[in-house]
Amino acid sequence: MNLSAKQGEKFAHAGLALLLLGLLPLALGPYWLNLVGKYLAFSFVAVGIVLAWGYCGILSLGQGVFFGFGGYAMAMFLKLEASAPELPDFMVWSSVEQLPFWWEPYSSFGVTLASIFLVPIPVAFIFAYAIFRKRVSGVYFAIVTIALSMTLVVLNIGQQGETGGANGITDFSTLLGFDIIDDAGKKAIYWVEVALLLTATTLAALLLHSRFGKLLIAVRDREDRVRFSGFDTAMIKAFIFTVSAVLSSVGGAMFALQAGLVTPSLIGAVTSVELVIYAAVGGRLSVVGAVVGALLVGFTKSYLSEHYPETWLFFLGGMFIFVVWVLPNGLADLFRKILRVKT
Amino acid sequence: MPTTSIKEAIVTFGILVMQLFNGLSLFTILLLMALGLAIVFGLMGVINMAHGEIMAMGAYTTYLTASFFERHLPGLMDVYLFVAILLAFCVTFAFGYLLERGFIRWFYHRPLDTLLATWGLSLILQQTYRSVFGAQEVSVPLTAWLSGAWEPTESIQLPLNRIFIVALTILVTLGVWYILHKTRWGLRARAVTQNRAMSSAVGIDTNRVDALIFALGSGLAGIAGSVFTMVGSTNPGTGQLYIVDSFIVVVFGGVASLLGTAASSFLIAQMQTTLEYLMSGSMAKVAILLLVITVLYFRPNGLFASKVRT
Amino acid sequence: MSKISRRRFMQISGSLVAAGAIPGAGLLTKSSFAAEPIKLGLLHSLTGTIAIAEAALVEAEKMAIDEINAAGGVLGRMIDPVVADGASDWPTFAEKTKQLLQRDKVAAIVGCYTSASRKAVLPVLKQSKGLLYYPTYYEGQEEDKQVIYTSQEATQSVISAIEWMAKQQGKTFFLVGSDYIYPRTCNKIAKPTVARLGGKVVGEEYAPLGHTEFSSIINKIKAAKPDWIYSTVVGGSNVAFYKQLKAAGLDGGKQKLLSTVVSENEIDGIGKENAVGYYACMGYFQSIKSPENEKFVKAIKAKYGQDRVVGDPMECAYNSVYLWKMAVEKAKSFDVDKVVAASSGIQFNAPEGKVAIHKTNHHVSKKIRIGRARTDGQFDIVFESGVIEPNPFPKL
Amino acid sequence: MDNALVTTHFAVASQRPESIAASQPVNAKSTLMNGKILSIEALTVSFDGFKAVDGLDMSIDENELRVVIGPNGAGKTTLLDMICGKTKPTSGSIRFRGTELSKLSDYQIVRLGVGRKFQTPSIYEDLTVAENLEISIPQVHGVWASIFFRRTKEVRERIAYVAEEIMLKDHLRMKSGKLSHGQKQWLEIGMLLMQDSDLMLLDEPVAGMSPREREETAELLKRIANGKSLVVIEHDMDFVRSIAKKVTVLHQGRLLSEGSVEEVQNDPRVIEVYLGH
Repeated sequence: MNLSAKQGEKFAHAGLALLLLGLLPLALGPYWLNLVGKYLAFSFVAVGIVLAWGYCGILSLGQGVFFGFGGYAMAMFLKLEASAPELPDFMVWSSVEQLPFWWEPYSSFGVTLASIFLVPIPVAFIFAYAIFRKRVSGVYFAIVTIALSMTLVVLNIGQQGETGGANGITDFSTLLGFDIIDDAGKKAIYWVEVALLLTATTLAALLLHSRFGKLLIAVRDREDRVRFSGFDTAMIKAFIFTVSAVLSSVGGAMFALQAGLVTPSLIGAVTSVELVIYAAVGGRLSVVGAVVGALLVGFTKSYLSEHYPETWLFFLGGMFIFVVWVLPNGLADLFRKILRVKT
Repeated sequence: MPTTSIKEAIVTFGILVMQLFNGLSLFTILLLMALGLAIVFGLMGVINMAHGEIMAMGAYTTYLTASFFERHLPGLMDVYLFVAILLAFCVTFAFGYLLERGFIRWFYHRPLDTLLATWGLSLILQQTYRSVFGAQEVSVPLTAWLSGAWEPTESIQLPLNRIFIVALTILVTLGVWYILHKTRWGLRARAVTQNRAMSSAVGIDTNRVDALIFALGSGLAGIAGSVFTMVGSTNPGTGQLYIVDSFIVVVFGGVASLLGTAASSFLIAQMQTTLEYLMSGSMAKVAILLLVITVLYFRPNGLFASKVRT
Repeated sequence: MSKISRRRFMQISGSLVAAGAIPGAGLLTKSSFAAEPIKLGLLHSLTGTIAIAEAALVEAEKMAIDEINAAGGVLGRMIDPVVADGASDWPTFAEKTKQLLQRDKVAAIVGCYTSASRKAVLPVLKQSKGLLYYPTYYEGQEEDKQVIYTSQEATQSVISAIEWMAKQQGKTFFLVGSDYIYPRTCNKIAKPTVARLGGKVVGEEYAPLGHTEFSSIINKIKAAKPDWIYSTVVGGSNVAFYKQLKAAGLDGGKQKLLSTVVSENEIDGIGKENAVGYYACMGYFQSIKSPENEKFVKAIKAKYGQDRVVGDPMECAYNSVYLWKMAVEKAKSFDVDKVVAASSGIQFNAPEGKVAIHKTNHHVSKKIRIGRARTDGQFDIVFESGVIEPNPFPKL
Repeated sequence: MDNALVTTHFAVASQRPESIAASQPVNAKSTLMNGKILSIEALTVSFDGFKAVDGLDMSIDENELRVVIGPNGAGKTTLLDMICGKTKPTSGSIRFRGTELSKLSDYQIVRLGVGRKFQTPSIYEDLTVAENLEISIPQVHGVWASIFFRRTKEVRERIAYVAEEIMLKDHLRMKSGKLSHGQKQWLEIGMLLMQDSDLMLLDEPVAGMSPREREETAELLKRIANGKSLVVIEHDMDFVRSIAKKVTVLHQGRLLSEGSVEEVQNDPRVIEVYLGH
């Protein structure tokens, strides 16, 4: 099979849709499908990392901040629903007697949804634009984002009464009255998640094919040149960073629904680095690859730790090294080679 | 009651002195921790996420040395630490050399890939420690003459092991400075890191220099790991505790600047000890992280990056 | 658990009982393959930061299983342990619980160490009708119908400890802990207890989890000059804290310190010489003199090496397996509801002495002991309480 | 001639953003600046105390092609860096048609009509030649405008025209990383042409080129210079002679000499600097 790059990409998108809409739901039982749902939550972030890192060269090790934001927003709503009309249980233990003001909006599902999509926009944009204007880039940007995520983790754990502390927020079972723990509920969430994810991958692909997509590559490879073509590259970088932040936030919200809990570790540096690895394994230049990478790493982790609970880290570490060493552009590259897609 | 107020003043003065010493001590701990990274990352630009695990390797080497002395040379327990530090350096130096030759060098043109590959390596090393030494902590005995405190006055106690760390760090830092700036090898090393092609053209074996720089950085991590067994814990995850802090220190100071690393260690250490005394540990940590973010915002290349033509 | 969720829980468990009749019938047909082993899940962090404390529990649990199997198993069936790694990550704990319950179909799970991991597991237990034996001392504030808490909850140890400390000379206390829920809850219980006994809290400090620099906190302690330090510092921080205390001249000979989290296993990491003279408050110490304990310690050493030490959580993990076995035998069924119902009031002659599951609240009544660390890393038991009833929801 | 024709044909390119157009009405150009497109006064920059450019005064006329020469370290590249905003001057002023540049960001300076070509070819190697040129189209600098940008007939024609001009017509669909060194230099010049800059700053445009490529480049620059101002840094004196009317010599950050090629070559100070040590 000889395919042009464009055909190859269409093929990949169609394959992904087939996999998520047909193969997996048919082939997998509720246990594995729920796990797939959890991995897919990470794949939103991975798609964002492909856009920001793969195409624009921005390595953020703080994607967990937005992932955590989306996750906590959703979990706060679910927790309020689960404990209404009383206060969430962890507040009661910590002698918090009144709902903190910043919890108030999350008693409304509409506001919760809106905040998951909208709050990251100004936050990510202002943060990133300010930083990129100062030409903070590369590893310095990575360190700033890591410092930011560490700050939030420490704050979160310290404010146990208002955030759930190290325990995170757990124990919720209904969304607007629908049971989200039983198999039917999980399946419904799965469909919503897949719909959102396919929308995201399609939009991402369209974005990359636009002139803006070429600009991203241009900024990644020669930021100076782009500025000397009259572009405000800080704006371009902040924009794509914001897109990836929104994707992360949506992924976090889906994670809260799929996993049934959120914890401070989701915000932390380790999660963020792992998310970058998901994207790298799948292929940092392939939107579809990122999703497949997230699925594959997630599956590998679950499978290996189930069968080799004492030694699975050897395999996981080995896999990362292997992929980076042999397939610098991830599994997507392997597929391109197999399908003989011209690059 | 004038006597009690004088007594209290003495106590307060004592606390003040001890706090200042704490700052100094933490400064040297951070510096020792970051020194290896400053070389590997600062000079070579290699982001080695397994650096913390190399420190753990130094710590476990110390543990093994201590066990050996306890069992076979109990009479020499007083000097085991020196042997352990030396061994830790040698082991991690050799490991670093092999690692560079067999692994790191394949990634020079892809710096961010190094980050991912060494992350994988760090997982493997952690699991290796867990499989070999068990998941639990191991305890490294403290040499008798280093336990206890020096008490210049009744209200001032300065821990001997910390004084030892301060002295050792100064020695190591001066040593590194001497090697890099006063020896022929150091000149070559700096030449290679600044202009590889040119250095190669004038007959420097750049591959060998790379390997030795990386090995030196790893060896310093080994020394740090060995020394930290005196104040901290040794377990398979020990390295993870240090790695992010080390990166923050190095980047905050300005990559490729030993002076910057020293200055940033000093600043962070003073802030941390002062703030921890004034507020809760968590809030102190938050304040320091925010300071790092702010400084990097205003000085995007770190505190000590000089203005150069680009 | 708030009132509402408990009420809702009753509804759910009611429906579960109704549904339980059908699987019960299935079980009868299954029991015709009497020789088929029964699976027991062992869920702990074998990797990640908490593995330091948690990995040893699996060993004690496996040993209990081997003993039971050697004695003929449970209801004539061998126990087949299924080990799962929670990887110190709470969502992973939830995932692995699902795996154990839904795929491996284990009869019960012994597992979790941190409260956070237990909290993560609870909804899955509810959904898949699982049963968890939780073998770690913890802060209380919980009473889940599908969990049996086999170690002391905070009031059992903290109140005993503070009362004992207050009886020794001096009544000023400095509270130090890691910054998370267990230390904060313990201190919440400790403070009114100190006040009730006429003592005074002269300082309260929390270090971030994993912190290794305690010099500033130690200076604060020096400035406050407390009679007692009450420590709930956990994990690797503990090692740093003890070492730095000693280096600063506040060793066990000069400063009185009591911890409710440092067992013999922790001292192994801290170093014997750094812990000498400090106190710990636990349900179990390896140095307890009783035939049951001698047999237990001997068995552990025979199985895992003469160097191994046994701490409170290991013993509670070991007890958990037996408590489950006894409940199953009493219920004559592996069915979760029946096992839970049968658990009430069960007594086990544990290495620490008799432990009994409370009639209603799923915790155990047991004795609490205070030990002082010796040079060999063992504890001299200086105090032994009477049997203390568990009280997970104390009125403070 | 060709150039003017295409510019009108390519309607978008001739419109500057309103705000900028308002600040410098076309008819005011010559009166304000006395026919100068760029005037530099007392320009100084120092790096850690070292003065790379030191009190420099110079000016460029409309439609002038100026060559700047000087030994290594004379401050040539730094001068271009300051004009285009890459380096901020320590003191002094740079005025482009009356607008002070030293306070503006690099991309704002570009939008005013100043284009820069770097010493080593600075192109997007992962993109095709056509995409390289397309990105350089002026006036479409916003994020949203880029996302919804359509490749119209005019755009395609403009790209084709520039590609022809820089002798890369047959390579439009090639990844630009695969071009030869000389072709990369041309592509970068082509990108400036797409930008439609009025003042083009070219740093060693023929470095690494074969003699034949140099000749072609000289022709190219002469064609471009028609209706634009160029500042070219160059070492190759043959090449300088083939294009330059007026030459500026810098030495140690200062203006050493200025005039025609012959005048400069006969200036004893210049001879001293080039041969003296």
